[in-house]
Amino acid sequence: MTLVDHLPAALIMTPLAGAALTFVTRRRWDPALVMVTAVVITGLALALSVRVLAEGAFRYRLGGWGAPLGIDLVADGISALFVLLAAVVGLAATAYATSYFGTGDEDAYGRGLVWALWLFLWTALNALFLTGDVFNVYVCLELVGISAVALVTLGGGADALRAGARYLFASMLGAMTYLLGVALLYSATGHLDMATLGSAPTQGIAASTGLVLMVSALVLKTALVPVHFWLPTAHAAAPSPVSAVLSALVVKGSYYVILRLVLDVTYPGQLPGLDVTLGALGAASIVWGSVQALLQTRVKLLVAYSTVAQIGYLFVAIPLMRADGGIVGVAVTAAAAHAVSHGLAKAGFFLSAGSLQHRFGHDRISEMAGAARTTPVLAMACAVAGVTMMGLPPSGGFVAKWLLILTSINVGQWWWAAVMIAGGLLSAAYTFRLVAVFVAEGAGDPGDAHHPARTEWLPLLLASAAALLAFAIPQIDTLVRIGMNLGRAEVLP
Amino acid sequence: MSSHLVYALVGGLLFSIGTYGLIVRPHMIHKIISTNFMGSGVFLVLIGLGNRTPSGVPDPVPQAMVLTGIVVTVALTALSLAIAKRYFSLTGRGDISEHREERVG
Amino acid sequence: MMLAFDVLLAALLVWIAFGSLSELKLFKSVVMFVVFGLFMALAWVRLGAPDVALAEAAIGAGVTGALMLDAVGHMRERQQPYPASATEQGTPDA
Amino acid sequence: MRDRLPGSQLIPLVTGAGLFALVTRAILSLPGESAGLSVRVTETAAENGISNVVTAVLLDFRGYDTLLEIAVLMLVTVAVFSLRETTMSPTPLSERPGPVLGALTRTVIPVMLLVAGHFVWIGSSRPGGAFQAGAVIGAAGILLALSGYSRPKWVGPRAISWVLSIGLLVFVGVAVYPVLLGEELLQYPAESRKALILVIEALLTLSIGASLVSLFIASASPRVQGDRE
Repeated sequence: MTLVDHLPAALIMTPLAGAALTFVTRRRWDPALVMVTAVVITGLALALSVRVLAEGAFRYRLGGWGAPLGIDLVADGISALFVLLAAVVGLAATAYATSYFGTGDEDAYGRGLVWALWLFLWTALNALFLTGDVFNVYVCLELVGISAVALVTLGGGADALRAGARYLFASMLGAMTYLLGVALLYSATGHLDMATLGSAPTQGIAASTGLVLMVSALVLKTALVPVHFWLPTAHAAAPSPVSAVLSALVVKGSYYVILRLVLDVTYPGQLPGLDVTLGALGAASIVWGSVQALLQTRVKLLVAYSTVAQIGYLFVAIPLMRADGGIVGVAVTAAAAHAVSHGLAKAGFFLSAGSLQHRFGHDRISEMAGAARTTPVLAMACAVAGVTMMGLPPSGGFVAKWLLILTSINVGQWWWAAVMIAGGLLSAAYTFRLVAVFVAEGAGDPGDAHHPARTEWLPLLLASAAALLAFAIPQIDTLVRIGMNLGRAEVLP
Repeated sequence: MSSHLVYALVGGLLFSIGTYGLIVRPHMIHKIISTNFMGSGVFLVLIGLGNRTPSGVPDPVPQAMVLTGIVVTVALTALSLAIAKRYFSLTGRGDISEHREERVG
Repeated sequence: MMLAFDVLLAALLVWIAFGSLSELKLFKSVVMFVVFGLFMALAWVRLGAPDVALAEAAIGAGVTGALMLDAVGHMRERQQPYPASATEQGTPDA
Repeated sequence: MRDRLPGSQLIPLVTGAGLFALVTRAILSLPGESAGLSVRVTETAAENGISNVVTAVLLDFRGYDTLLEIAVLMLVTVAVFSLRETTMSPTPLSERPGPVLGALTRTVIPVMLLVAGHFVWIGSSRPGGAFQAGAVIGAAGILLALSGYSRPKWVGPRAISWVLSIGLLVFVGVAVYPVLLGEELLQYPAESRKALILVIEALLTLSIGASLVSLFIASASPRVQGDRE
C-alpha cells in the first residue's frame, strides 16, 4: 500500500488527534494548533478528490478484515465531494473563529474548550462522509450530534441552553430510531455493510421497516418540515461560526446518509412511496421555510429558516433521482451541486450575519438601516449569498435548480418545478427585504463594538465562491459520477 | 412463541413508551429517562433477534453493538443532565417548552 | 416454565417503565429507573448476553442512576432562590 | 398537568402506538432462524485465539467503532466541562461520610478494583472485558466521590484532561502503528495481535473509568458551599 491509500483514514485520525491535543495544550496555542490541523485536513481532502478523480473509487478496509466482517471506509465521488466541502467551509470557519473566540474573557465560550469540540465535530463529519457501514453511521451521528449540541450551548445563556436541549432531544430521538432501524435491517439481512446490503437486497417487511425507520430518523435530523422545530432556534442561538458550520455542514451529514441509503442500499421499487414522500416533505419545507424566513425580524433567524427552505430542494431531488426506475445522474449532480453551493453560501451568510450582530450589538433587521454604507463588505456578503439562495446565474444554486426543474419537466412531474420556482421567488423576497434595509438611509452601526475586522472578507469570499460555482459544475458532475452505479448515462444539457 | 421473541417484542413496546414519554413529558429529567427506555428497547430488539441462530449460540455482533450503544447512551445522558442542571440554575425551570409554564421538580 | 418466567420479567420491565414515566415526582421516577436497570441485567442474562448484563448493571443502573440522582438533588436544592427575571432571554450571541 | 390542546396528546399517542405496531409486524415477519454474521465471526475469532467472541468483535473486527466510541466519551467529558458553572475545586461532594458509608467504601472499593482487574484479564476468554471493567472502576470512583473523599490536590482538571487525552491519543497511536508497517489502520500484525489487544483493553478500562468518574465529578454539584460565584 502506498501512502495515498491511507487518505480516508488520515482524514479521520488527523482531526481526532488534534481534538485530543487541544484538550491538554495551553490555551494560547490552541488557535494555532487548530489552524494547522485545518490546513492539513484541507490538503488531505484535496488529495482525496484528486486521487478519486484520477484512479476512481476505492474502499479502505479497517483492520484489514474487509466487509462484511469488518468496517470499510468508502471513498467515491460523492464522499470525496462532501469531505472537500467540509474542508473548505471548515477552514474558513476556523480562520473566522480564531478572531471571534479570541476574546479576553477567560470564562467565555466554555473556557477555550470550543476548539476541542470543533475538531471532534470535524472528525465526526469526515467519518460520516466516509463510512460504508450502517452501524458505524450510528456512532458517527452521535458524535456529530453531541459536538453540535455542545457547540450550541457554548453561548451559555438560558436561550442557548434551551435551544441546545431541544436540539439534543431531537437528536437522541433520531439516533435511537435510526438504531432501531439498523436492528431490524441486520436481523433481516445479517449484514451491516451498505454495499453488501445493496448488492444482495433482501425482500421482506422487516428490512423495509428498518429502512423506513432509518430514513425517518435522518429526516428528523435534517430538519425537514414538519420535524424542523429544533433547527431555527438552535442555529440562531449558537455563536456565529458554529451556526455557519451547523447550517452548512451538519444538516448535510444526515442528508448524505439518506442519499447513500436511497442510492446504494434500496433497490428501485423496494419502498414505494418513500421517494415521493421525501420529495413532498421537501416541497413543504421550501414553501414553509421561505415564508417563515420572510416573516422573521432577526437576521440569524431569517438565515436559519432559509436553511430549512434550501434543504427542501435536496429532498425534491430524491424522487427525480429515481424517476426512471434506475438512477438519474443529472438529478444526483444537481443535488450535490446544491449541497455544495448552499454550504458555501450559507456559511458566508451566517458569518456575515454574526459580524453584523457584533457591529450593531443586536441582530434586529429593522434597526440595521445604513449597513451598506458603514459595513459594505458584510452587506455585500449577505447580498451575494442571497444570489445563491434565489438561484440566479452564475451561482451553483442556479445550475442546481435549473437542472432539477429541467429533469422534473423531462420526466413529466412538472409540479416539483412549480414548487421550486415559487421557492425561488420567495427567497428573492426575503433577500431583497434584507438588502433593502441595508441600503436604506440610516445611521449604520454604532462603530464602537469590539470587532474582528480582519476576518470580515471571509464571508464575502465564501458567498462569492458559491455565486461563481456554475463554472465548476462540469468538474462536480465528473466527480459525483465516479463510483456510482448509474442506470443510464446522461449528458449535461 | 420462544423467549427471545418475547423480549424483542417487549423491546418494541419499551421503545414506543419511551418515544411517547419523550414527546409528552415536559420535564427534562423525564425526557432523559424516556430516551434511556428507548435505548433499552432497541437493545432488547437487537439481542432478542440475535438469538435466532440455528446453533442456539447468540450472535455476538448485536451484543457488541449493544455494548457500544450502552456506553454512548450513558454519555448522552450525562450531557443532557449537565445541560438540564445548568438550565435549572439559570432559570429555576426544568422544562423546555415554549410556553413559560411554572413547574419544577 | 422458563417461558413463563421470561414473560413475567418482560411484563415487569414494561410495568416499571410505564410507572417511571407516569410518576410525577422526579425522585421516584429515577428510583424506578434504577430498578429497571437491575431487571434489565437479569433479562440480558436470560438472553445469553453476560457481557451486556455486566455492563448494564454497572453503567445502566449504577453510573446513570448516580448521575440522575445527583441532578434531581441539584434541582431540589435550588428550587426557590432564583427570581423570575433570570428567565428572560438575553441576546443569543452576545 | 396543564390543560393542553387535545391534538397535542393525540399525536404522540398515535406515534407511539404506530411505532409499536410497525415494529411488531416487522419482528413477527422474520424467519425463525437466522445466523447473521455469527458463524463467520466465531470461526475467524477462533483462528485468532480469542475465545470471547464479543471481545473479538469489539476490539478487532469492529475496533473502529470502539475507537469512535472512546472519542464519544472524551467528547462528552469536554462538553460537560464546558457547561460547568465554576472551575473545579477540590471540595468534597458531601460533607463527610457517615460511619456506615465510610466503612462500606473502605471495604468495597478494593474489591471493585480487584473485580475490574479480573474482568480485563479474563476478557479474552470469558464474559468481561474493558467495557465492564471500566464501568466498575467508574462506579468505584463515583462511590468514593459520594462518600466524601476529595480529590487529592494534584488531581486538578489538568491531570484529568491528560488522563483522558492520553487514553485517546494512545489508542490513535496503536491504530496508526500498523500503517507504519504497511498494513491498514487498526490491522494488528499477527504476532503482536494479542499483546496489542491487551494494551487496548487496559487503556480502554482506564479511559472508560476515568471518563465516567470525571463526568460525574465535573457535573456534580458540591453540596457544602453553594458553587455560584
